[in-house]
Amino acid sequence: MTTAHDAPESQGFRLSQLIYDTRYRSLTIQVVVFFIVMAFVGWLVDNTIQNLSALGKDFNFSFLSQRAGYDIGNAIIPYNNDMTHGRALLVGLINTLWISFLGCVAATILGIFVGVLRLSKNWLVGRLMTVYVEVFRNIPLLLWILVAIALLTEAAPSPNAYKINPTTGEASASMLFDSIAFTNRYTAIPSIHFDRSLGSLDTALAPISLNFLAIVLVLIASIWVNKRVLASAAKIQEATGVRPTTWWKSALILIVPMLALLIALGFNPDEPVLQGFNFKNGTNVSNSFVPLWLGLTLYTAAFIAEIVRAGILAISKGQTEAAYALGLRPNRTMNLVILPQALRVIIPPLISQYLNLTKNSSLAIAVGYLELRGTLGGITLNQTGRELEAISLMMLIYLAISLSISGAMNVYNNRVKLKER
Amino acid sequence: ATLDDVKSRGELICGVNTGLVGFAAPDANGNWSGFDVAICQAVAAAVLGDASKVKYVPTTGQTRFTALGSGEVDLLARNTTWTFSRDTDLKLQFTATNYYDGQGFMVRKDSGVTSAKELDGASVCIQTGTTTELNLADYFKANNMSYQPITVDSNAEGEQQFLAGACDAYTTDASGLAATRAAFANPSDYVILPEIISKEPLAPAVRQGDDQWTDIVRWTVFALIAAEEYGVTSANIDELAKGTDNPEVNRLLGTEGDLGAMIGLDKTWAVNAIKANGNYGEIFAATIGEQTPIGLARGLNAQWTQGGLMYAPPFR
Amino acid sequence: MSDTHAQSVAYVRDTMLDPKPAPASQSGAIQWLRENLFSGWLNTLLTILGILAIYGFFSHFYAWFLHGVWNANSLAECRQIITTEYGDGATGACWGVIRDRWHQFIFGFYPPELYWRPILTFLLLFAAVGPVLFQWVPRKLIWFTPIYPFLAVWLLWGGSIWGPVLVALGFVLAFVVFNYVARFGTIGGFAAGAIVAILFWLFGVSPLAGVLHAIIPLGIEPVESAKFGGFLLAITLGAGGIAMSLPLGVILALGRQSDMFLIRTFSVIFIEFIRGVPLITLLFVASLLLNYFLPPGTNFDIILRVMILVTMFAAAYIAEVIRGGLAALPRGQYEAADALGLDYWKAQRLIILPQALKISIPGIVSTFIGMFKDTTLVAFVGLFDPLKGIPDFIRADFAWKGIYWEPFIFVGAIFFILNFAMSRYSMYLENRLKRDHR
Amino acid sequence: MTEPHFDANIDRSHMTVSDEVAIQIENMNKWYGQFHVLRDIDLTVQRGERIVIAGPSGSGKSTLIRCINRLEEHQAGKIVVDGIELTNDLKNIDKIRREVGMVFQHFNLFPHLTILENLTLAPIWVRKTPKKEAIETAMHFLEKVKIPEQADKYPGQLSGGQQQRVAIARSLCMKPRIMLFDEPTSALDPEMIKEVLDTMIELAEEGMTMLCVTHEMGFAQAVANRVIFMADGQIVEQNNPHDFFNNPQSERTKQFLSQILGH
Amino acid sequence: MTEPHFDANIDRSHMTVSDEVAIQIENMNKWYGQFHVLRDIDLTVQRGERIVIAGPSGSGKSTLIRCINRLEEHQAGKIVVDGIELTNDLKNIDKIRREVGMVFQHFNLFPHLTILENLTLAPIWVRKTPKKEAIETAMHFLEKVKIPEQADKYPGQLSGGQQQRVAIARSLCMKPRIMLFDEPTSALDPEMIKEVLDTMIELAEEGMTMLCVTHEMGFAQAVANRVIFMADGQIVEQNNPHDFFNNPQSERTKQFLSQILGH
Ligand SMILES: Nc1ncnc2c1ncn2[C@@H]1O[C@H](COP(=O)(O)OP(=O)(O)OP(=O)(O)O)[C@@H](O)[C@H]1O
Ligand SMILES: Nc1ncnc2c1ncn2[C@@H]1O[C@H](COP(=O)(O)OP(=O)(O)OP(=O)(O)O)[C@@H](O)[C@H]1O
Ligand SMILES: [Mg+2]
Ligand SMILES: [Mg+2]
Repeated sequence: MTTAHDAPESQGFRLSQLIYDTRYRSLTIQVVVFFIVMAFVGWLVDNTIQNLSALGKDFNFSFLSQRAGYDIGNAIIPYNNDMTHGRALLVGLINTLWISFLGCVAATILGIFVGVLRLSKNWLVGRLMTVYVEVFRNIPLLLWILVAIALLTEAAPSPNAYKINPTTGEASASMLFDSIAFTNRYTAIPSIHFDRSLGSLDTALAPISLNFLAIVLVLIASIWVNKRVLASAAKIQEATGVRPTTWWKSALILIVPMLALLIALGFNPDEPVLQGFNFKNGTNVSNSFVPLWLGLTLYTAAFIAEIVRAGILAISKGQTEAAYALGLRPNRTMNLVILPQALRVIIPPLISQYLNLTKNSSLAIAVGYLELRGTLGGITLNQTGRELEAISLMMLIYLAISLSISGAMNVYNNRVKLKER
Repeated sequence: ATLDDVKSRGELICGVNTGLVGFAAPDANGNWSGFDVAICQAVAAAVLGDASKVKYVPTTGQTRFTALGSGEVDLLARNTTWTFSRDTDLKLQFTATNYYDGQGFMVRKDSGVTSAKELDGASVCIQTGTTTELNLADYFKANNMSYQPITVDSNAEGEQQFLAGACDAYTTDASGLAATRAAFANPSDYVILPEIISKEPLAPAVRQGDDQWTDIVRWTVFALIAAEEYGVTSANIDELAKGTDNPEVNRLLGTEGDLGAMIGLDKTWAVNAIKANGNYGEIFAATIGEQTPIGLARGLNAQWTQGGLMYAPPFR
Repeated sequence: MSDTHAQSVAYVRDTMLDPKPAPASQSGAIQWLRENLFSGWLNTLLTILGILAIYGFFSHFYAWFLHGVWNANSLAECRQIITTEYGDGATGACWGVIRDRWHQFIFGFYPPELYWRPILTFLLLFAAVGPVLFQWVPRKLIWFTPIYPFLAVWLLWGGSIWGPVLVALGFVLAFVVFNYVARFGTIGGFAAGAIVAILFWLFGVSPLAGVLHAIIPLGIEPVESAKFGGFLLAITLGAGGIAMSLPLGVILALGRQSDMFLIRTFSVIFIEFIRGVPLITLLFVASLLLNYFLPPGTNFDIILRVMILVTMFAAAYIAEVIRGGLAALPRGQYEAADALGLDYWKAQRLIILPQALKISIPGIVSTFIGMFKDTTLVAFVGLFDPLKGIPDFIRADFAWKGIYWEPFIFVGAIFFILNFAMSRYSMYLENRLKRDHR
Repeated sequence: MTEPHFDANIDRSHMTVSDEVAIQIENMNKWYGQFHVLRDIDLTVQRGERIVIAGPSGSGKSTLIRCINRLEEHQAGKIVVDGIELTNDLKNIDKIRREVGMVFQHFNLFPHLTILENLTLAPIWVRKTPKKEAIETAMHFLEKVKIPEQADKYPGQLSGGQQQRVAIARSLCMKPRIMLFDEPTSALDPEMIKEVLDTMIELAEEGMTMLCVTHEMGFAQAVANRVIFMADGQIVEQNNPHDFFNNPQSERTKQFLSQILGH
Repeated sequence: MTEPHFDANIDRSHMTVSDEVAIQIENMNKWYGQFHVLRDIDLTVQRGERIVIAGPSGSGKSTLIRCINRLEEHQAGKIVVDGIELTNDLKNIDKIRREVGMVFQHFNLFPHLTILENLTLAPIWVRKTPKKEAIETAMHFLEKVKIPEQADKYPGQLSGGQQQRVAIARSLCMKPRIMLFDEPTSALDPEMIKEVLDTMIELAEEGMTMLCVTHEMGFAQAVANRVIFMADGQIVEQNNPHDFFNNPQSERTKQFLSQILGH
């Protein structure tokens, strides 16, 4: 065998290898890029330091422990103007999470509803839902929030209007279900009241209502028992093939203990009542909250509807047909075959919509609802003049929220991924 | 230095409100006018000799100090209250108070409220990012009352909410209240309560550390005030600039000595400044005075000789 | 007929049957109604609810629309007219505000005698994107696409023509240098090209422009950014942001796909950071912090600063879109390019990117729609966007104080028309791509 | 097309055809909108009979067998399966679907369930079989289609041929008396066709009543009692396989056969 | 599988094999992660030799030929192509890729370029050929593969067979001294296989050094100097085609051949 071995066998390291040798080349490039990026970052930092010192400012977060001095209209945890900016930040953060949570829940419900109706065989309803989806998706969210607040402040009656006019004997505005009143200041809804309240537990962060705790515990317990019942039904089905009817058991288990607890606590909803100029007794949800929540919900629901529709359409007709051919009834087919598959398609984009909604909640700026951007990134920033600190802290918090949501999404995706070859 | 920047740019960049009728607001064609705007124009006239060489940068309560600190604007003429911490901690330099204001409340007449002390439990509309926010908290606390703050982002929004009845009271500087009320369809349906709960000296602000520029703005404002005191108006200034027998007026108008040179400006700097929109009194009358829809009385802002606080140090 | 006995089933049809029309119950309008609106109690209920909803909507707003007034110069005048025409208590839309101020909704404070410039720019935009987006536009026109951005900047902001020309020249210079140096190594070529261009822009452009302008004073009246507002501002920000973010997005997408750890990490950090925070915080960075990050004394106007942040924002999203496009390409394309001896950059430029970008166009259009909607947020840093900035400003006027719905409807309708058209177009593109792809 | 060769001379004596009627179709018509897909179909299938349906694309073969288990509704005529007439009565439809198994061209396995779960789903929920029993049956049929070791994998992890065999097993788990096949091999790679056809032949040998739409002529010759040729929504010709292939009568049939066996 | 039949007795006397070495592989090993794909491969290819590589799926055939133009990196041993050793040096890799053409199973034409642009792309950008010359060469090779009239179409408009011929022409435009083929016909419909194989035979007759992974045994018999059988990442047997097919030595080979030629 002839050896065609005249390639120069070079030993040792030559400089040109840095560029031409695949092993070192990428290293070279990375080192160069690293230095460029670091130099750029360094340049920014250096500029910042220079600018700060020119202005005689420094970079520190001690303002967070100073007295805030301003009030927050819709704090969920106890807050007053003697507390610190740090506390105000926390109030804002909790408000952000709270509006995002309520927005996500409502948008999901509405979105599923619209998405399913859009698929309905009813031509008219299908068209109406299409109009809804297209109109809300193609117009900026800000407009919907502004419209919502204008609607509440311009079109809703003042609390006065709910007063019964002595001459005519009726009020010019009437409450929804006799318990919800939209007014141009707030939406009055019933609040929860316990005659035999358990009191509350004081923690550093916020007092936790023991009533609430008891309700949650009972709820968890009855869900757990219900699960056991379902599991035993499944066992019986495994053994005999016939599944015992469980719905009434489930209903009993879920409802009776809760009812008992509520009666024991002396639960009664406090209907808002007009007293003097304003509604009392109930909870008055401020008009900065409702429009923001409405806008976020309506806007995001349009996107969710599309996701739901696409998810269901993505499950091929063949799956339904195969299930039918096996003798499965339509509702079983939906539960056992279509939904488990559709959910896998739906949930990832759904979660990224949740993420968008959370980020969009920063539009609270348009209605003066004080969430994270309103407290830390608004009043605190303004009163202390610490824009660098406040804004970077705010961005980091948003980033942390986003990353944890998308981390949860990745975990979920990996769990339900269809096995492929 | 700022003076050189302005000169080489040929234009003064002035930070103003996003729109507060009477103080600074663009008209239908986008031309700005108002009390604060007049100050900008006077400074531009003093420095550049041309009152129209101003670029207006609308700033919100949030962005105004950054805009000044970062050099985006040369001068902040935007009803900004002179406070200790702003002067020191925010590294601003307040030049001279051009309007003595105080925070007040406005309510609907038919609500029957006649004093701020009756506002216990009221919803109060308030602009975020202002000192009024802190004053409000302090006031209610001191009087042991509660209130529901309804935060709004701009005066326009506050108006909207108040008009719609979303809040029982609207609070901001009394001048702002008057301006707002003036813009209502039925101003007489609303009353401004007598209580003034804070001192709000409003002053144009500049960056700390540029003393020459501070002096220019400060003395331009004083020149306007002094002009009123000495009876120099836009009508008679050309006449007076030829020389009078009042040496103070002569120094002010540059016919005697050269005060301008001491702050790096022309001899005629004050003449230009006053010519732009008239003296302090003329400006006041034209933009927010009793003859305008805003209808503010001079009150504290009268000359010291009339029992007010307007008092220009001597020009010498 | 078939014999039932399996063993003797042979059967041949001698005459073929012609198709018969379907039985009457299977066709016609009644059938359609039955199937689409009343095919069950649930369906019927839904139909009734739907009709009620439509009725409720129209009965509420019909009168308001019908009583619309165009010829009025103030809200009070509007109300006056409506009351005299339709009696006390009648409500109606006051479109007079649109007639009176439409130019501010569209152009902001741009000088009216120069409106032709933004209009021309907008029309030319179609010529520029036409060859990319529409199949019937001749491909040859593509030479106009790279020229357009410079032309647009010049037309919108005006001033001496030499600035944009020289900036464009910087690109040409970079390309020439790149071509020369790339013989010795593509990366070196990039570096040299970039350095030359940056040096030229930093130190060459403004003196040269001055000199050239002195010699040949070609220019149009300058318009400062502060005069931009309304849809002009929204479209400028949206389109400018997308256009400038494209190259950055491509680089980020390639970076994220790279097998070099550091480069991938940097790209991921950038993309995830930008995508993880609300746009509004980035706008605050533009208005409050950007000046801290730049050398002391640098100062440029807020529109430009917003544009920078908007570009970064768009770039992160575009990068993800393009990454999708890159991932959709079969591995065989990379391998074939390798096997032919093309190096990484040539393969990217000639084979991979042209295909990946084409696949990404629908995604880019969608990103643009999102961006365009988001430009309304600039109201919060004091710019005159069409949705909040301009209407707030119009309401500051005594004549139009208290007018809400008409501006909302007008601005909303324009947004809807533009975005709906674009989203339909991108759906059409998507379908076409699906068909084109073998 | 590659054709696995089957021995046409295998001993078919043990494949019995009873006199009982399994499916009876009389004068059946179906339209899609205005399009007349099935025209005056008459067909009687004895229990134990194995019928192959062939015909050009679009001739209505799939539609015909989908009508038999009511995946499609017919508009005129009568279909009686296993003594039960197909009407709009949901109960009848349920009964019939339990008796009739169907295998699709694209397998249509449930991708989110393991093979075993695919196989036991319907027995448990439709036939109310105890789970243990259902699993036993499932394993039995998995062994029959020769992939018991794949029971715990997911469909996505199997090759096409394996998936189709699972699909057959899934139908068998419901213990149907009639099996319908709609081109069960046409989505498969050539190597896999044989394994599926083998499974089907085994089924045929056990005496299952089968209707099979297929173009695998080797298979038809090997197992069919009868070949039916459809065109334009009509049954154009039917005969026993030997005569059908060697002595087609109608022009359409001849043309079709020449195309299929052509190359 | 359908096999186009080639005359195994064509005159092959003018096909020459020189003594010069085109490819030399010594003791080469490759792993994918922990998986040992190629084990101790030794192979010497003379200039002008035509080698067919066969073996069961997953045996490493593709990996072997992809190592030769460094689409995959090997981890141990030595590969010398055209006198240049394949190391990490980019310049060597560039040189070798210019000398070695490759044709893929899925053609991998560039769908956004016309046929002509596909053919001239690499000559212009890699070989720096003037455009006019590149076009001339391209047309020359398009004529050779018998589709000059398609020059201005896009790949999507061509049939599979035509696309594969374009892919061959594209490689040839770089004037390579060695051609690698990775199952060039296995993604094609049977009718098109022959047209591609014809093109390859023509190439072979011109004395191109060829390594070809294929299961087309008729082709192997017609043109190969040598057939290599791989299994489990190793070269199990090699021989001239006649002896390889008629007298296989190893058990694996026999089994494989029976499967391939089997039915
Ligand atoms: N859901 C439907 N709506 C309208 N037309 C349909 C529908 N399903 C099938 N058709 C039409 O009915 C005719 C018969 O279709 P069918 O699927 O039964 O044919 P086939 O003989 O099975 O063809 P192939 O061999 O292609 O599967 C075709 O022309 C088809 O286009
Ligand atoms: N990128 C890769 N990463 C990990 N394993 C791989 C990779 N590419 C191929 N393999 C594995 O290496 C082995 C050899 O693959 P190769 O493609 O060379 O086989 P082949 O002989 O060409 O088979 P076929 O006839 O199916 O093309 C296979 O087991 C394959 O699964
Ligand atoms: Mg069919
Ligand atoms: Mg291979």
